[in-house]
Amino acid sequence: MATIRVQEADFDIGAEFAALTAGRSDIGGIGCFVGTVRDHAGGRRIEAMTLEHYPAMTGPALGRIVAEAERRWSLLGCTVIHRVGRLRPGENIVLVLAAAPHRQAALDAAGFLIDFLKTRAPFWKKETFAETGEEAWVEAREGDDAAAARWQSG
Amino acid sequence: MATIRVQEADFDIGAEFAALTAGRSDIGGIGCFVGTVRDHAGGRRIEAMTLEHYPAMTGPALGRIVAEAERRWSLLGCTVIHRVGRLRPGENIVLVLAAAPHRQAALDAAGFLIDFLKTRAPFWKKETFAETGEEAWVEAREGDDAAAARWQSG
Amino acid sequence: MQTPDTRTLKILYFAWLRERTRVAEEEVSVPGSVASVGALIEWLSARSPGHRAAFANRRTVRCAVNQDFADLATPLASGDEVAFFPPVTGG
Amino acid sequence: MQTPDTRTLKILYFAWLRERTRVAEEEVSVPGSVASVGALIEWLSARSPGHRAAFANRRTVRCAVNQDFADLATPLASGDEVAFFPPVTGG
Repeated sequence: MATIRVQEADFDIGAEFAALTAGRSDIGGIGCFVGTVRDHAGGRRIEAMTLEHYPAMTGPALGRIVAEAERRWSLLGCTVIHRVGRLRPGENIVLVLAAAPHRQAALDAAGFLIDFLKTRAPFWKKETFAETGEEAWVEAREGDDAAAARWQSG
Repeated sequence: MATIRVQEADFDIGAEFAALTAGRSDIGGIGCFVGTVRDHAGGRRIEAMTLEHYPAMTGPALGRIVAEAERRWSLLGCTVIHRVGRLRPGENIVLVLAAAPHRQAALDAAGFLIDFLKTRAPFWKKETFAETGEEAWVEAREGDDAAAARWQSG
Repeated sequence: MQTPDTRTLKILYFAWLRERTRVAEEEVSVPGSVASVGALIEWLSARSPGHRAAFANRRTVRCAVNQDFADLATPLASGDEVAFFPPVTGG
Repeated sequence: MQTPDTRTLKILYFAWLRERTRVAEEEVSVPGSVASVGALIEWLSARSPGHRAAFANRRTVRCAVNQDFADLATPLASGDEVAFFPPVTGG
């Protein structure tokens, strides 16, 4: 009961909620996170964000992350959609949905999915700065590892 | 920058995301929770869920909850929509959205908003059971108070 | 006629408190000695068997004065809107 | 010709590792002594100045063998797909 997609096209948040919950009445709550491209980074204006991934690994890696979430919580379904390619500020990057009988499981699972996706799925971001056209690969943040590590004790 | 509504009509999740983020490129993430009517409770099948509220107090109470979230996190906007009236299993009850520059603030604020809404906003649920047509007011759960209390130390 | 020794209050009941009192809203004039939420509950309990049943288990009754959560010690002034209801269950 | 003493590996590079090696994918035959990811990094570093630059700071290089995260000690077998990349930054 998991939808996992990597795509260049944008996703339709309302349609993904509808697909996850269609015909079901056993769901008590859906936790969700949507990540979007910010227009600045480190005080510099961003022209575009380019996402690349490792196609042969991305599917299996996202599958492992979803399976781990399903092992930890009683989920009634989840959705992970990640975009790749060149995105502009304000555009959607990633959508995570987790449906569960109760709200805490839904919220926790959504948080877990995005934390693990940020540290375990093979995506890389490159920022193009507005003033100079210069490009720079985004560096991994220690805070992301710390966020993912919080779940280790769980 | 907060949208607060109490209404009988359903809400459109995609439209509410769009309204929250329209024309903005300073948002890094949106945390979201949607609560829905489950078709069973305590092993009994549910025919309907009826929500009543205290209209003169609901707006101010939700406003206080949102103001407290804005005090705790750097939010770029949030949305709280709560339905009232008679709802069927599978229908939406509540929508919470919190937009922030970074994901952890967005997710934490969404969790805070729903936890506080459940313990501080004047809504009451009555369940109608399918087999007998019997009605019963839902009792407050100690777990809800505990969930809200977690934020006291924050 | 309201004398300085009485207070006029608007009382609201929600959920099963309304079902027990059989009234959603009532206006009452209480004597000067009914100066707090706790005293008001005592006074209202004597109005009818339904009111008595509504307030029988104080631990399951919550209160708001002028749309803000209150407790037994909260003082009352003439013109206040006082609402009684069970612990909230929205969300 | 591949002898029992050599391994044929498919190597992939992503993000700035690809930009430094100037190759997205290459097939290499390594001697039998190159039996782990750590040894492979040493061997690849000698292929070109770009490869040397890509692997200069080992702490910023991550690896997957057959699409699963690996470390310096992970053993290699002929036919393996070995990918090198920076710490991931998706989400």
